[in-house]
Amino acid sequence: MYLVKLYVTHKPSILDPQGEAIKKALHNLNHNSITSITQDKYFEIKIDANCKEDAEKVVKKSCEELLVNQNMETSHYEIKEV
Amino acid sequence: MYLVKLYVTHKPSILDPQGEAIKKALHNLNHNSITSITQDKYFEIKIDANCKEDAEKVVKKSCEELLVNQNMETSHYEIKEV
Amino acid sequence: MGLTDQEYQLIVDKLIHRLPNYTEIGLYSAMWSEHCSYKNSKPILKKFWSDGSRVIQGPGEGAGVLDINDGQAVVFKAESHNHPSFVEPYEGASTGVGGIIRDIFSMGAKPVASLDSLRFGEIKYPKNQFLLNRVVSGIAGYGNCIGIPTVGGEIGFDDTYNGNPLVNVMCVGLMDQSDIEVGRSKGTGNAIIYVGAKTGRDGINGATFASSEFSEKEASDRSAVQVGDPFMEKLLVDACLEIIKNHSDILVGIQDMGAAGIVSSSAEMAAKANSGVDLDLDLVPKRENSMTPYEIMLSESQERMLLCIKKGYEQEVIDIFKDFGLEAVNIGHVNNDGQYRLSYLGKSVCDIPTKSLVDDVPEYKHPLIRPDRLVKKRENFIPKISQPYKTLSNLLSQPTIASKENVYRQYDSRVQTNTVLSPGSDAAVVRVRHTNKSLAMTTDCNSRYIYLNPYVGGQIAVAEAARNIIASGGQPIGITDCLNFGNPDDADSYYSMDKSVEGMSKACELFDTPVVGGNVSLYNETDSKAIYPTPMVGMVGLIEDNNYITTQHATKANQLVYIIGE
Amino acid sequence: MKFAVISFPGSNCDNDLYYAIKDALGEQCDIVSSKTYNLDAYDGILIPGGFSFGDYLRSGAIAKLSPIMRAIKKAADDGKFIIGICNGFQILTEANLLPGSLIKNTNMQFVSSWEKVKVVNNKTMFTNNYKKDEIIKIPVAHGEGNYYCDQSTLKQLQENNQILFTYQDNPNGSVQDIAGITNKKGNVLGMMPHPERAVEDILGSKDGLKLFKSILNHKVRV
Ligand SMILES: Nc1ncnc2c1ncn2[C@@H]1O[C@H](COP(=O)(O)OP(=O)(O)O)[C@@H](O)[C@H]1O
Repeated sequence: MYLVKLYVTHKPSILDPQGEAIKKALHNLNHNSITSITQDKYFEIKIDANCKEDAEKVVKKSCEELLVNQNMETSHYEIKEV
Repeated sequence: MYLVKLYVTHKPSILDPQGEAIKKALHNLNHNSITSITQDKYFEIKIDANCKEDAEKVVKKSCEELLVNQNMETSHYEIKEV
Repeated sequence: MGLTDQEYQLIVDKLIHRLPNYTEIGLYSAMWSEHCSYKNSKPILKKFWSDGSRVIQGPGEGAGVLDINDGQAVVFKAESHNHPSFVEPYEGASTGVGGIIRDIFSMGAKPVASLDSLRFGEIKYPKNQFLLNRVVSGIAGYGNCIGIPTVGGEIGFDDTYNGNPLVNVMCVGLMDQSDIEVGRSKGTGNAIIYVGAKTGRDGINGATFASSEFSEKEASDRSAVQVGDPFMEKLLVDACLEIIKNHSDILVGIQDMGAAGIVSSSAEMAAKANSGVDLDLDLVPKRENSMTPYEIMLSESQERMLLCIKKGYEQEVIDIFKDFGLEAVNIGHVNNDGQYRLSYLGKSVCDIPTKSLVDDVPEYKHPLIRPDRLVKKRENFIPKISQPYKTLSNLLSQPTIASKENVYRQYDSRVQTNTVLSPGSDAAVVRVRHTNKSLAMTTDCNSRYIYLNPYVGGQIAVAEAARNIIASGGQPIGITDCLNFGNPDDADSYYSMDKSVEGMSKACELFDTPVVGGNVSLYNETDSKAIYPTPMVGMVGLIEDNNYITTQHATKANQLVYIIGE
Repeated sequence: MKFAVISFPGSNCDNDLYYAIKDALGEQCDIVSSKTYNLDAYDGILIPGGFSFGDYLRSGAIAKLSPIMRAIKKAADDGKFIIGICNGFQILTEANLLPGSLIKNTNMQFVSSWEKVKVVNNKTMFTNNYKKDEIIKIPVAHGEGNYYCDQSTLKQLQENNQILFTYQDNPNGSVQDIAGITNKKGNVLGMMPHPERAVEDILGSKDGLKLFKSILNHKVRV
């Protein structure tokens, strides 16, 4: 069994209204030392594969087909056997 | 300047309809080796603080006051100077 | 960029009498694109019938305006977002909704309803399912959040849309006739105010990316996709309507930044008033560092408006916006010599006649050639039906005919609590609060009929819309349209557009429903295979007494069924 | 009686509620900005639907930090009635004025439809105008209306009769078909369906009006 930690984040040039709204709210709470905040997606995926390569293939295909919007997002992951 | 990587995740006891829906969609794409998937939030926060302790204080308060819904979510973070 | 050699020569020889710089060419090429200038479609659009006693504002402004009695008016327009929705369906569809809403409230009207008109390839292909799902969530995501009910629409599936889905949206607004606003910048010294989202590199076409100095790695990290922020737009609607209603004495003009962003809004507003503007691009709020003047001017970042405000009242307006949580900035002023001047980092980067951007665009008339397929006589097709029951149930399960509840269930159709008939009936009906009247609205087009006979097909599209309005208890009063066609250089596409417009126009005259606005989307094709010609009709009707409102459904057992007509 | 409708940036049912109270119920009503601090002038408070602060982060999360929230908490403590509808319900759970949370609908889609809703408890200030187990017709419109709470909270809700409304055909996956609950004291109501959208025949139902009338009734009786 493999555990994959997958991060899917906005490309930097994409408008992130959510991050802006959260930053403003935190500033209103007087946390002015926060200069930037982004909110993105974090997946934990368990894959029942024979080897690491197989598991990675599944992750990559899943990202392509569903989990990542190639127009707007990029991703990276860490994988380990569990 | 400190960079905080903050993970806000569902408490394990809490139903995760989103994770379920994603798992189903991935199974429909024939990725049946995926036995579980959770989607959670990942924040990157930049804090302009004098020392690590100050930055950590800001993170903890922000979580308490806004970023984490204590009923349903837990959080952990990593912090480093940048 | 997009200019032809002749166009370039025209600019050099006749309009500015020198070589344009990089920024200036960029501005011309955007403003002279079909999208902004209608240079290919203008001769056809002139054929539309736009008279009629209810017309307060015909084509030419952000949206058309019709009198609905009692000093009130209905404002409506449709717009296409086909290409962006193919590239990025959620954001493409949702920014389409955002754009058409801005057109409505910049006329001074409160948006009260939206509708859509969608075309996809056959739904059995996963790609089309994906597009449908994402487009519908995009429309829902924007409309639901901003609180404008999506009350109706239509969807069709056909293989001609496989590589080119259509996403058209229509918005309807309501206002007091005394509140009507126009997009004008006049009065030397009056201020040009920018309000709303910051300007980023959104929607600047790939060509610029290629030509600027990004490394490959950076290029894959960047994206020019426009992302909508309905929350910001909600604040904009509320704030702009507040200024229009309660501060009209200091407001000279207002317009949204649509295609070709700052340049199109500022140049059009000035050209219409025979004036010019001086803008300081250093003052434009930016999301990214080191943008070029070209990028700043052409960015299609969403949720931005441009206002012309009487000199001396800049701060007053900025404060009102601030109250609504919006950042407004004075980025320049109206001048009296008619020039369009931009400065950036203290240097002049553009100095050309404003009118040359807007009014000096060449128009192209294409030859009208009747395509072979329409010349050949064809046998009438008479279907053989041996098992009527089976044929009927097959028909009813066709995605184009089957219930669309799965789609409209995702649209908040009742917010604002005026919706009398929500999706699922013929036309949607939205009452006018505190009166006994309502508005009926519908979108329709059967593109197969238009493909087979553009003139008659155009008439049928208008007639179908009128039937839907009448069947709901309304009197049709006007239409908007979205002309979705292929490449105008292709004789078939051009001919179909010309003839279907003639057909629509003729029908409009007969129904007394003037064409008061619309939108053109050409080049809808992939691998030089064009879509069916699809001139979508968005019609509005007036129900003068709410007792006339009729639903499509049988309401009781034992009701009688009649067939009327031939 | 004087109602306050709280308007947050991004609220979009504030006018609807205002008209429901003013025109359909015929009582006094003001729309009050979420930036204000005082609600002493009002007998009760309505928190409308919409997408306060764009629903960014979590629906209702940013709204709960608004200045008005302190006044709303005070009003709740003083025993004034408070109703949160849709986004208003989400704000009240985020602010811990009501237990549980509203998470994404199980099918991940926004749902806008007429629902049949059962009045499970008609012995409250919000429901005394309904019959016990009356089925009412009332619209929903939400993407995150799936009510969720842990078992012990659910048990409390049941034992204290805090569940007022349940769906007949659960549209979002809520536990026990829950559509609306009150706090323990019974003066704070949160519900996903929109009673203000069902106050006139021309809108398709008047069943929501009885909810507001119940409040008037209650005032007359106490
Ligand atoms: N994309 C859509 N968005 C909203 N409502 C839709 C959409 N497509 C269809 N509808 C609604 O479904 C109902 C039936 O539509 P349609 O199948 O086009 O019927 P008709 O051909 O009778 O107009 C109409 O009330 C229409 O408004």
